[in-house]
Amino acid sequence: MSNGPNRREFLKVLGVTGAGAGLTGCGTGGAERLIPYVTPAEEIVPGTSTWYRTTCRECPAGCGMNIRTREGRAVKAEGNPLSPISHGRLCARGQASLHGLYDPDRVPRPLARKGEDDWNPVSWDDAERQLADQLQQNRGRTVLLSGNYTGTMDVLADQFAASLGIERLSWEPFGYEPLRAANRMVFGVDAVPVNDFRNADVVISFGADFLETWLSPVDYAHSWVQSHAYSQGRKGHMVWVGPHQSLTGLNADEWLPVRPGTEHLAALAIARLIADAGGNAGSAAATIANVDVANAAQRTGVSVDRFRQVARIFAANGRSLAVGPGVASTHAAATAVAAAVAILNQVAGNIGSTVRLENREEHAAGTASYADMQRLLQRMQQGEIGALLVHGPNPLYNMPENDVVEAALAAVPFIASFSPMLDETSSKAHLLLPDHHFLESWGDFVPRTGVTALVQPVMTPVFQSKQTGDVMLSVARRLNAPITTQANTYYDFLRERWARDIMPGSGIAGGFEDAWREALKVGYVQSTAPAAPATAAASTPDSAAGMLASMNVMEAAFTGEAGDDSYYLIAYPSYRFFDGRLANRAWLQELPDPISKFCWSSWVEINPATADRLRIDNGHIIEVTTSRGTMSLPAWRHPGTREDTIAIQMGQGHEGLGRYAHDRGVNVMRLLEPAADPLSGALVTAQLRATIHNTRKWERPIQAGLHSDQDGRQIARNITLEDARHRDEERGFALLPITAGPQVTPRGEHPVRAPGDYGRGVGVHVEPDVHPFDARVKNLQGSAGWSPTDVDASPMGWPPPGTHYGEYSEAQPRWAMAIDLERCIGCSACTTACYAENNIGIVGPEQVAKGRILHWIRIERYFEGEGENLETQFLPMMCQHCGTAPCEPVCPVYAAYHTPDGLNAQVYNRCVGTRYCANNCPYKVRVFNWYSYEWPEPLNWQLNPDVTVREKGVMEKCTFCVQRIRDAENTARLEDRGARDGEVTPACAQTCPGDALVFGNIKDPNSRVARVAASGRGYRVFEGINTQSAITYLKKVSIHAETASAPEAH
Amino acid sequence: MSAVSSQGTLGVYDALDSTTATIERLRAAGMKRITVFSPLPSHELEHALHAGESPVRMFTLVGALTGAATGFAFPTWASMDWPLVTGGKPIISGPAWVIIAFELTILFGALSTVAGLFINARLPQRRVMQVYDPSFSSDRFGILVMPPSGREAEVRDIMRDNGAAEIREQVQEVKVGDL
Amino acid sequence: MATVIRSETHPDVSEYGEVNRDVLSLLGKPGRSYYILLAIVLVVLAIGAFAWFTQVVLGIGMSGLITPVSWGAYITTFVFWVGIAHSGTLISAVLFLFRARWRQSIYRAAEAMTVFAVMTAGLFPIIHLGRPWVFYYLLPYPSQRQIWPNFRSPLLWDVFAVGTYLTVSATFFLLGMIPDIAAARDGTTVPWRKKLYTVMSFGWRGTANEWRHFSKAYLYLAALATPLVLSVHSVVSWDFAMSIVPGWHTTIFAPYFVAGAIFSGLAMVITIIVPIRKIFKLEAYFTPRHFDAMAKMVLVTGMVVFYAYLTEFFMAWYSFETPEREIFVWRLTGDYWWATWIMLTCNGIIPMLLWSRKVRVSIPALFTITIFVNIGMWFERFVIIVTSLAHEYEPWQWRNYQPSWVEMAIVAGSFAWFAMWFLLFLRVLPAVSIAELKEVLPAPLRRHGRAGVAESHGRIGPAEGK
Amino acid sequence: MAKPPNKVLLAGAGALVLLVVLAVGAFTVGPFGGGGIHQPIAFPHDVHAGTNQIPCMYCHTSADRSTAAGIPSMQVCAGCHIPGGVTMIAADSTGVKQLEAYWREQKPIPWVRIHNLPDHASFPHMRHVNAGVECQECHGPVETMVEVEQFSSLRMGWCIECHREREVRVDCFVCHY
Repeated sequence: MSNGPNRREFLKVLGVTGAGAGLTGCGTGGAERLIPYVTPAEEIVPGTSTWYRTTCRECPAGCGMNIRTREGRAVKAEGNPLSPISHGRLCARGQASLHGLYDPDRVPRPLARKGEDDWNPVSWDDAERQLADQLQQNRGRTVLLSGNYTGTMDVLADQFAASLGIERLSWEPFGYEPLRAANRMVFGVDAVPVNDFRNADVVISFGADFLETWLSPVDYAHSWVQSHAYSQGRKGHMVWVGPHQSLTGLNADEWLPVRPGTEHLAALAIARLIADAGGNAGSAAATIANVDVANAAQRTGVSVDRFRQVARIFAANGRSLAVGPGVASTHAAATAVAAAVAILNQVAGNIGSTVRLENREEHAAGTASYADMQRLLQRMQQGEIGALLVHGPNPLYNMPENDVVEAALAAVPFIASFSPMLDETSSKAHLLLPDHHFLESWGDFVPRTGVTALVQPVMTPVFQSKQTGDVMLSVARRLNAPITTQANTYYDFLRERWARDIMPGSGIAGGFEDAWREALKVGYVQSTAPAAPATAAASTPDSAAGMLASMNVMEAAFTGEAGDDSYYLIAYPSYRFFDGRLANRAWLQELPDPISKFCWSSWVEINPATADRLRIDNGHIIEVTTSRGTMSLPAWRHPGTREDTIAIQMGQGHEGLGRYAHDRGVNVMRLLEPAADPLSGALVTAQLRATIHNTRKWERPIQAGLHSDQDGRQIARNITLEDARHRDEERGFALLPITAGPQVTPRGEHPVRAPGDYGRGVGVHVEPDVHPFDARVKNLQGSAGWSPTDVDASPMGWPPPGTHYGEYSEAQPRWAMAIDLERCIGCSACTTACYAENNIGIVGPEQVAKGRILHWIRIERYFEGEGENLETQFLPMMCQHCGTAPCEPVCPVYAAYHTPDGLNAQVYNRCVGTRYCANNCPYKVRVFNWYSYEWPEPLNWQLNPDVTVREKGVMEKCTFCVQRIRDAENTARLEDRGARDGEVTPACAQTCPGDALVFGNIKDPNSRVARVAASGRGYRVFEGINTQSAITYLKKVSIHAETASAPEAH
Repeated sequence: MSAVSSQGTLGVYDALDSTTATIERLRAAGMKRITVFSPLPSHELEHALHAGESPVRMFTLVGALTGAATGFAFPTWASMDWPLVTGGKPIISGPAWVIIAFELTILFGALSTVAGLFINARLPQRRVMQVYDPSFSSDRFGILVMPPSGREAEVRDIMRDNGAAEIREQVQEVKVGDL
Repeated sequence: MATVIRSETHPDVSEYGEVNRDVLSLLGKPGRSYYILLAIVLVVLAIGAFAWFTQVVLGIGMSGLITPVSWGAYITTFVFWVGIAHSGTLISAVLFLFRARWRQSIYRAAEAMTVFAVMTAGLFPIIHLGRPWVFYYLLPYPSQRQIWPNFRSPLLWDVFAVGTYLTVSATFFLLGMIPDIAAARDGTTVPWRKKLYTVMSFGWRGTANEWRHFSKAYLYLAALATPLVLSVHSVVSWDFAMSIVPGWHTTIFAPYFVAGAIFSGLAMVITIIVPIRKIFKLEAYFTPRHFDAMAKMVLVTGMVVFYAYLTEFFMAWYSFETPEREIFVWRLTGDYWWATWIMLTCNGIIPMLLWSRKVRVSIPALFTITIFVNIGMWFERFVIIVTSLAHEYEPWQWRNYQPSWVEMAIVAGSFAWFAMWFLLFLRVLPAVSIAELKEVLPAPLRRHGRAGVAESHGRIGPAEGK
Repeated sequence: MAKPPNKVLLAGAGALVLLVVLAVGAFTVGPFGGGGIHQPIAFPHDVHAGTNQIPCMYCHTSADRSTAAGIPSMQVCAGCHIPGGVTMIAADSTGVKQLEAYWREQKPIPWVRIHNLPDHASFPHMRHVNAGVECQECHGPVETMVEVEQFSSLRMGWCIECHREREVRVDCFVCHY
């Protein structure tokens, strides 16, 4: 019995094109079989894409998704432009969801334990019978431990549990308990606040990494960029308060590096200063009155002046927002931080405007806290639990004190796991009932009150898995449980509930069926009645009153030796792996971490000054010791960490899960004490001081981008707000539009928003001028070896005079891109999107460490300054498609050449692999296939059939997604028209949450890219080499920028 | 009756000056078809034989010029045949062609020089003449004359008088087997 | 036999026949040590071949090459061998044109070195390809695809330059050897040698007519080979100089590389001739005078090279280009400082010893110095190639390179490949030019004495100065 | 005047030429996969497209709107031959019987690909069909073929020839990406 994927089943739907085009050979090796459909699905045309709408379930945010399928295979995930959560964008995790679908380490079928690490395949019938037997025996002693069920699954689980005497517990490792607890205390509402970043000009984050993992990162990133990025002469402001900068912190304009455990003091100090200036403290007046700003300054380590500055900006603006704490800043006083944030928002008048308190269903009261989990473990250990059903959580990995968790699991006689992966917890189970991946499932999800999103299968299941909802129904039927539904499948149950609760008597003419179809097409429904905003409660509970009264003196304790070699240990969530559940996604392992740029491993972040003192360089193996033990991991010098603090990311160090996750790095949870915040029950992640010891051993760091210093080469540039404004005014259109752009327009029957609703600016096209100094320098450089430019240096200037020959004519478009560094948050979703779109090989840790990573687009992350003046610049770097590309003329075989439409082409089948082009590329964006990289079955099912798979010895690089250009041209041709602006969007630009990348034909002065590129902030990297690149970068507007009386020159 | 006989006289010499002296005398005596064997190139011998300028140089010149022309024409044609722009440079990138042209000048020039040598020196020879003596490639010189019939004695005398170490008569110019 | 006239360059050789005897005696049955040496060479070659096989099958990733440094030991060794090749042509062609007297005994060995070095060098562009099985895409041949190579690429110039160089130097080598092979043919009785020499001598008889055309053809080939030798290494240098890589993009590269090539090539000639002279007892043919002359040229070219180094640093400073400046500072002080200092020491400082005549005529000293020069010149190319690529424009992509075992095995194998050909050459073909040596010996004359010499001195006379 | 060249030389030169020819030939000869390939069902194109004049796009439906022309689903076959589950039209022929067997088992017919374009070349059928290129120009007189064979070489030179003739783009990146 094979445990592999359903190859044969799959072939039935494969249709006519081969899976994954390859470069090897000319197809002479054996006859290829063509497998036609027996009965074709109506909407599938071989060779064209079919799109399905669904909802991402990789983290609890619930982004709307479009899934592109080809011949029945899902090949690409994109954001659903209609979704209020994803805005058509996805993060890297969402992009990598396909790797969850095709994960080669998925549990392929139900398995029953035979022995240690030994499993018997069983039929679904057998498996369900065994489960039913156990439930029958353990009535009243069974617990269903699930992740965050919302919507219909919650309803079903309730029925299932109630009818069979099962106790339910929903637990998310990132449960944000302090937020709920604090709102309960301050406002009397048990809710996670809904934050409106789009309307917040000033944001203070007290450790909430809202651009990475916090609540709804894609929504927040998209919205925050809208309000924060420079546009039309104004720009938002963001302050990061905390000892360690995660990706969100690196994006802040200002950093208040407070001592760990004192975030609430900073918040209260700011609140006090605002209140003193006339802010309305409301119910918190008493608390605020106690705050001693000078004392807070002393204890946080931040000057009163800084507080005063921040308070002035925060209050004066009127549209501000404070958020926090995040998972990493959950210390013993975390509830106080959340309360202080709530008070700060109240004082600044944000409640009801940028902060709304609604019951967010996904973090509803039913969600268990870490303390609840601890209690469950106790009961398990005491033998009170006869059967444990686990669907989602992985406590053995995500909870500290794993020996206790393991003992508790061992004490349960029967554990059934619905996990599709053999993770740490499910490997202790007795019965594995693998759930479908969400892309194979039916379901719904409530990402926020008022929005119910639909999950629909986009392809036939890859393995012999079964949806857990179906299993529940089936088991309930077997046991004749008194459930109140007629449905036999979860699909029926879902529709039943939608017909009853979500769209009762839906107003659409066709009744429910039409409404249902419409909902599937849109991807979600919005409830008509908005949730009633919560109001502050008149009275506060006693425990809260005590906390509120004492919080101004509260300070989170950190246990562990204090001393010279002892540091605050920060454990922070991973952008890539979330809480660790996504660690087996090869794309995410290979993705350089947005902060450290490490891949495939863990690292410990140490401030460079501290590192210097301890003579630690990047890659030195450091032993980190806490009261729970010692771990060895490579060091990385992170200037965004306080000198007395070290930080380790969560999510790695798996003992199970699969080949990509297994034994990579360390699980920082193992270093933590099982401490719960007494007020909220949250796991306290910031609790310990750790000692570090430099072993002096050095290993080549598995890192992309070893140098974080631009070395004065002005690659990622910045500009002051005044200069940016001035330059735009000079150009005669101060109101240069760069707003939320058009989404990619997936063809097919699904309706999408019409493009063209963006350009509200003045469509004046102005040639970007060359600064006189630049011109002079260019001429000077001519005498030092460079050719002075004598042709049109703008990106529109292709082809240059002298090359007009054959197809090279002015009539051709020039594809180009504009990248607004103001809008790039460094999240690297583009990189993963590019991997998914372009069949980029995954090279593995050894090769990454050598420097052979194949990413076509990388995010460079440069640091400048230090401490409070630290400035981080992110810069997406990919092939610049230079008009006078240095890589092209050096290729002896024309494998690199310039297409008539202005693309820098790389023809794989012509490439002989001299690698001269890579040497001659100043941007170093060409990557080489040092080996043939292969995708284990069934990961290869994901390969984009429109893109050649490269073999060893071939150079490759960004193509501007030429397959999409050709596709658009083909389609346009069918409709007898030219390609429209916005019709071609490369994968990177499509997914960018900040809309930093704009693509189009720059020769069309009305195209969006032409207008954006004409910005006064525009520049091109290494312009002095006269590459005439097609990518215009827009400078980041920074408070750290120098006023440019002296113009910058390369 | 002045037909040149097919039988010749071969004089073998140890010294260069006796060889040249013999040649001068033979020429003075109106002998044609003098074949001289020598272990090294020698101006003295050439001088004595009154040999003209070797035509090999024309081969070299023509070859080199052909190479230069090809070096410009071929890249131009090939680039126009399928015009592809690289690095924004003109399709006919003249300066780059110079290098190709230079190398082809040398290549064609050298190859046609070799051809010139082979054609003019009648090489390669599959077989060697019967008269050939292995010592000609070491330290001895040889003079083969095809005297008009009746003058064999005259030739012999000249050779002997000028210090021939050895004189072989009635040798055939025919070629026999490998050496 | 009153006076014995002696050649100034080869005072211990007096007769034509002696030359034949001495030189052809090299072609006798080799001793055991020869076979041991050949066996060692073949083993190393086999290891190199295996390494290459691994690389072809698994991918060029078997080398230590990485993304910013995508050229490394292979191209270094390629340039090294092309450089080595140069002195052979220089000695045979350029010195021929300049009528340098001392070249006759060494030029054959130097020429052989040229041919074998180019044969070795020519392998590396193919070895370093990502897809060596499609190397023929680089050749301008008509194919059904109707596409031609890109004549703007310095790599294509390389194809032309190295291809021409191999053809012309091999032609020059084989053509110049025809009379000597005829002599070998006449002197051997071993059947396979007889057969081989008969074929390779093209039926040469040494008639005055053959000599006449031969001399001219040889002269014109020499005249063609001389600019060729300059062009080849210029073209090789343009592989770098035509790029925009800081540390590569500089106008002095062509002359600098040519000087370096001659420098390293001459050093290699000395390195090779010293043991040959010893083993084959050819002291009479390779005299201290030869070594002195070659050492002087090593010194001159060495100083040109060292001057070029200094010029590079000056230009980098003067250019005011950040990347250009930094790369040169980095070379001296960065992660590859050791390579740079090996290069400077071996090529710049050690050859200064050659100012002393004592050193120049001391065979062991010369041997040691030239080995240092060989090492230094390999590192010169390594420094140019690797440091420049490791530290280019984009700091984000700075990364260091380390050769892998495959590269080291292939580089070692290339030396074995070269040595194999050279060893075979020594036993199969006349390693010293017989005919040309005779030209510098006094001609055998019937009438001895000054007068006779004066009369026939032409090119033979021993009385000429140097 | 030159003598007949030495045998060894001749043999050497011959070997060299042979080697070059083999090397070049091995990599340049295009994929010919036509001859001797038999389909699981001997589908007579001559009867369908020739005698019965069924248009190509009746079965290969997506040729004018997709990059792939499409292999007809079995439903298309069954639509004529087994309408409503009753076997009709040439019901006695071996092919239709085989079809019936496949259809009963609902198993797809594993057709063998005849026109096998290298994977690194993309060929959008719709662009060609809509530009008025007849199917036969590339696929040959399929309506007369009892068993379909590869008609064109499908080598790059063949593509280019036609593109040049019709003055359409010959830019590499149009097909290779």
